[in-house]
Amino acid sequence: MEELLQSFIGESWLLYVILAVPPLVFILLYALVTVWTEMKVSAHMQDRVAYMYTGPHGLFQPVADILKLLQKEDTIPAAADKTLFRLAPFLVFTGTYAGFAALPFSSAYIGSNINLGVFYIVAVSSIVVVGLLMAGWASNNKWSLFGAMRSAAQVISYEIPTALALLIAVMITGSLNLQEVIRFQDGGIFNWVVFGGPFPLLQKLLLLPFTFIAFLILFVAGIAEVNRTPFDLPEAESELVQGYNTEYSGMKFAIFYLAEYANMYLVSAIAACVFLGGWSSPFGDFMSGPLWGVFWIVLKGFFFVFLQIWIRWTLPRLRVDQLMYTSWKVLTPFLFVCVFAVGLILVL
Amino acid sequence: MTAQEIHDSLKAKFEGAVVEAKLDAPQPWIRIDEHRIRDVCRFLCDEPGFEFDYLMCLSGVDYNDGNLGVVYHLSSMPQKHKIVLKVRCTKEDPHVQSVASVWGTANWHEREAYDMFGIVFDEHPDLRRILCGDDYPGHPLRKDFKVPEFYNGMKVPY
Amino acid sequence: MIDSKTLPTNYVTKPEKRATSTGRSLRTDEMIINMGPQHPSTHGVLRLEIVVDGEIVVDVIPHIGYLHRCFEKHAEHMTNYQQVIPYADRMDYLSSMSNDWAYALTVERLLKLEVPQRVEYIRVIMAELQRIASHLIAVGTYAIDMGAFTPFLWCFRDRERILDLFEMTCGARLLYNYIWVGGVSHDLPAGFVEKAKDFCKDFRTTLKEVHDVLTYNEIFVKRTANVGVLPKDVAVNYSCSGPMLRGSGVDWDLRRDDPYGVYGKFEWGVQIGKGTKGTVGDCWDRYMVRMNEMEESTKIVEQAIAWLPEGNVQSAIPKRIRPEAGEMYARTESPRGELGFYVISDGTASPYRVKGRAPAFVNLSVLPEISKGAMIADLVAIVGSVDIVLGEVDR
Amino acid sequence: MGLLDYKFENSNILITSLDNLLNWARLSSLWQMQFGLACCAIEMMAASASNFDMMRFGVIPRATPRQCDVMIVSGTVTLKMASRIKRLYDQMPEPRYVISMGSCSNCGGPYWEHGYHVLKGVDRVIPVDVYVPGCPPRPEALLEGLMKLQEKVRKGSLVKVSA
Repeated sequence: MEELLQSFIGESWLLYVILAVPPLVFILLYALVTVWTEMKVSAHMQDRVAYMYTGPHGLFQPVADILKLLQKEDTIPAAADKTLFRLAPFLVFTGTYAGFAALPFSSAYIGSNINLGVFYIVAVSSIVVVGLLMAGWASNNKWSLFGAMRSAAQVISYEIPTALALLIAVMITGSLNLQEVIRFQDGGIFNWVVFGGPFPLLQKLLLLPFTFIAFLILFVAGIAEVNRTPFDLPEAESELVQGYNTEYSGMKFAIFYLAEYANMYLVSAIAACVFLGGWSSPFGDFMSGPLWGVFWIVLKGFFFVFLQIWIRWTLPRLRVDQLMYTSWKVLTPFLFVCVFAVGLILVL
Repeated sequence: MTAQEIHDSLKAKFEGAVVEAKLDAPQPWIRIDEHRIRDVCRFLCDEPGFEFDYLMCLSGVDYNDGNLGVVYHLSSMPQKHKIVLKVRCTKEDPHVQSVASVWGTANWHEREAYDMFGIVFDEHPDLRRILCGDDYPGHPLRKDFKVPEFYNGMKVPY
Repeated sequence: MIDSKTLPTNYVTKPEKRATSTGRSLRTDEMIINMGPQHPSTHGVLRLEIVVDGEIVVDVIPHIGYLHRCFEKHAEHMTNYQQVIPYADRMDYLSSMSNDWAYALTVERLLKLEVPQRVEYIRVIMAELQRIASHLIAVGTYAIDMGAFTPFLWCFRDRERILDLFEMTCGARLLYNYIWVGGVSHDLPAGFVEKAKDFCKDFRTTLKEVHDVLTYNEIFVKRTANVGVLPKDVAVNYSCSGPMLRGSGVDWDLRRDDPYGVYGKFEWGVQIGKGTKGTVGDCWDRYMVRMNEMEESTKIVEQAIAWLPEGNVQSAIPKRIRPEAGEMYARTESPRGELGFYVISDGTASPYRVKGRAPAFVNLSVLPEISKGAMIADLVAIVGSVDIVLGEVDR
Repeated sequence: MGLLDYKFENSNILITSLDNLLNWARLSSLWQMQFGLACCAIEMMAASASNFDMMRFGVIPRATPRQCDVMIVSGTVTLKMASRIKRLYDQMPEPRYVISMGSCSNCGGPYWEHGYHVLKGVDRVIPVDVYVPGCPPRPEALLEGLMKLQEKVRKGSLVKVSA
């Protein structure tokens, strides 16, 4: 797509603007769909129906929510640090949106096809932490501060298992470029890294337990990174009111909300890319191509978003020390073993 | 143990502390000197045979004759017997010994009695108002209590 | 929410009255946070002044009275003993039937009145159904405190069936004014017995569902076991009662140990905490006692329905009761624990003094004892496991 | 009151359709403050639980006043609580609405006469849009009150109303 556009408008800033738009459009559309889906899915788990009166089955509810939030007064607490308070939501969203830049949507479209794609995403998503800390501190509210401290500790702790799990996929595929990683897994469901990658059968079988564990851990750490139940401590409603966004109203809050949902998709899509073949079709050449690629990656991404929703409405919440325990004493050691074993198998 | 036995032992043990008693009432009660109530309670709580380990209720009462009172309903889990203790104090000098050191639960009950009746419990660990605001005028459950017209700028009567 | 700095100084406890953390080489300051009166996990308008050292709770000072509705003053001003019952209803609004019964029982004892057998059975059925309804809310809101939303809605769904039963009996969903001094206001309507039987049958499925999704959930166990341990002696010293006391392993239930009504005739067991997942007296034990009690209550309801005698539902008493001068303290086992009323009569038609001994008030007073050294998340778990109803705490 | 409310001098087709759209958004997304006071709070919870499911109308409980549109004062307001309610109301961003649920918050309810510590009606401290009578009101009654509020929101306008 980049080459195609380049042939039309040449090497100008307009090219990059146009390239940057699709993820933003996608995030907005996706957030509308997911907000509605989340409420409906949770409602049906709880013997309810949820939204009913805005359009058929409340389909336009997210639109109404956004329009309403647009009209809300934009309050800034008198004692808040006003600059940081204003900046924080945008920083959080920027961190998430920047992550989308290196996320392939199809074999033909990726925001920026950089060589260090995986590394870049891991690095850039840490900006979110700065935003959250900023939000918590600037609000001048004790609950917000608690939420911010918790989220900083949490996101940083879970970055390590995430990175290690990604490392396993990188070791197997031999590239940090997400397009390369996906191409490596092309050719059907059994070539996916989660099933051991396109290796001879024996090596596949040896790799399989480790890649599978790594995939599960990546998914769990992903949930933790986006602060959702059972890891939703930073905004634990029953403990910290709303955590870091307690003092935010109107559109600023909406941006936090949007970033959270975008993050959900980001972690799901990364897991899909590195372990489940990204945009490649599970049936080999059947239903494959640039447009089918979009379909597959979105489908895979949504499947994990759905799983996150399912988990959220089922499980209780962990405590802060248990959260740290899970990361440092369970997930990380497991992954070290996996990394070692995968390396050994690949060398042999 | 019957109320009569409890009454007799208290009389023997604490000379002059038992002021009055009504042992033939449906729930027999013994009136104790308000300045010796803690020792009596400590004795009733710890002494084998009595073991009144459970303070069911502690209520303040305004007798409307210039006297306030505190009523202690005690029961014993191991012995399964009950007794009611009472103390009285005047409205001018409403001082009663605190029993919060004997039963932990008395702490809040006494704070409530202080809040509602203005009975001051001596040596209470933390005697503050509990239900009404700290700046609420008067003690509402006294029979001569008049509802304030305004409280913090809010009109109180309907 | 409300910053302590902007409130009058007397709203915050003086430093010398608070416990402090000691033995730190690095000098750190403690932070005072107000939890409530508007906070999602305070179950109403409780305000907790928390002194925290990081996430560790150093001290908790409960501030109550935000729902002080002057029950005792109203009771003194009523022109009739029966008129107090609606106010007793509103004391513990989650278990109005039990409150009505406790008050009616006190006045009946003051009058030395025996009520008809059918009334006794109806009261037992109502009180036990109420216990189930109340525990369902306790369990449901506890699930919310732990971050699980779904069990809460399941509990509410099944509570509605009990409310339907109450509604067909007396027309109200929440505050019933059903149990009167000397009887009950109406007889059971046609179809009540069948519907109650159906409910008892189906209810065990709900319990199993909640057990599956919550009770034995590893995260839930981790959050509640060994948290907020209330030792036996502290529980007794603080006069805790109900599931709070039984969760600490004290085998004490007023329905059996200080019998009233016709509880002696039924076959059921007192549930106590056994420390299955942690220490005896932790939050999980208290939660489990409630779950088990719901099952026992179902048994009692089934038996009471099966043996329900025919007869009158009101004893012949004058419209204006005038008990002879005297006083009475009677206690019953409400869902939250020992609910007692202390009524002084001066021989007139209105009570001279009514004091409600509210179990939640007493149970809450032990909170500072058991939550020191816990984390903020644990504090939420502990407050939830106490199962307070602020209407009753503040009266 | 929103940012644009009553800011335009003349009414025309554009403004009226924008009116309709914005009012529709407001009334179908009334986020409620998760804030219970007394008995009525239980009925409020029942109204948001499975059997009545207030979320059908787009009502989501939020824990912080900053993100709420409607405050349901559910229960007896005591003198000690009144200042807090005022503060919470002040913390809510415009446009904000208040539903007074139950007799107690309407006028003191059963505590009107001897309630020395009860505020006789929450409208003595904050403005109320809809009163729902009952002690406690059934969840259906609360839903009715909510629909009344929606009707009220629907009548809002961007056009200046001449006095």
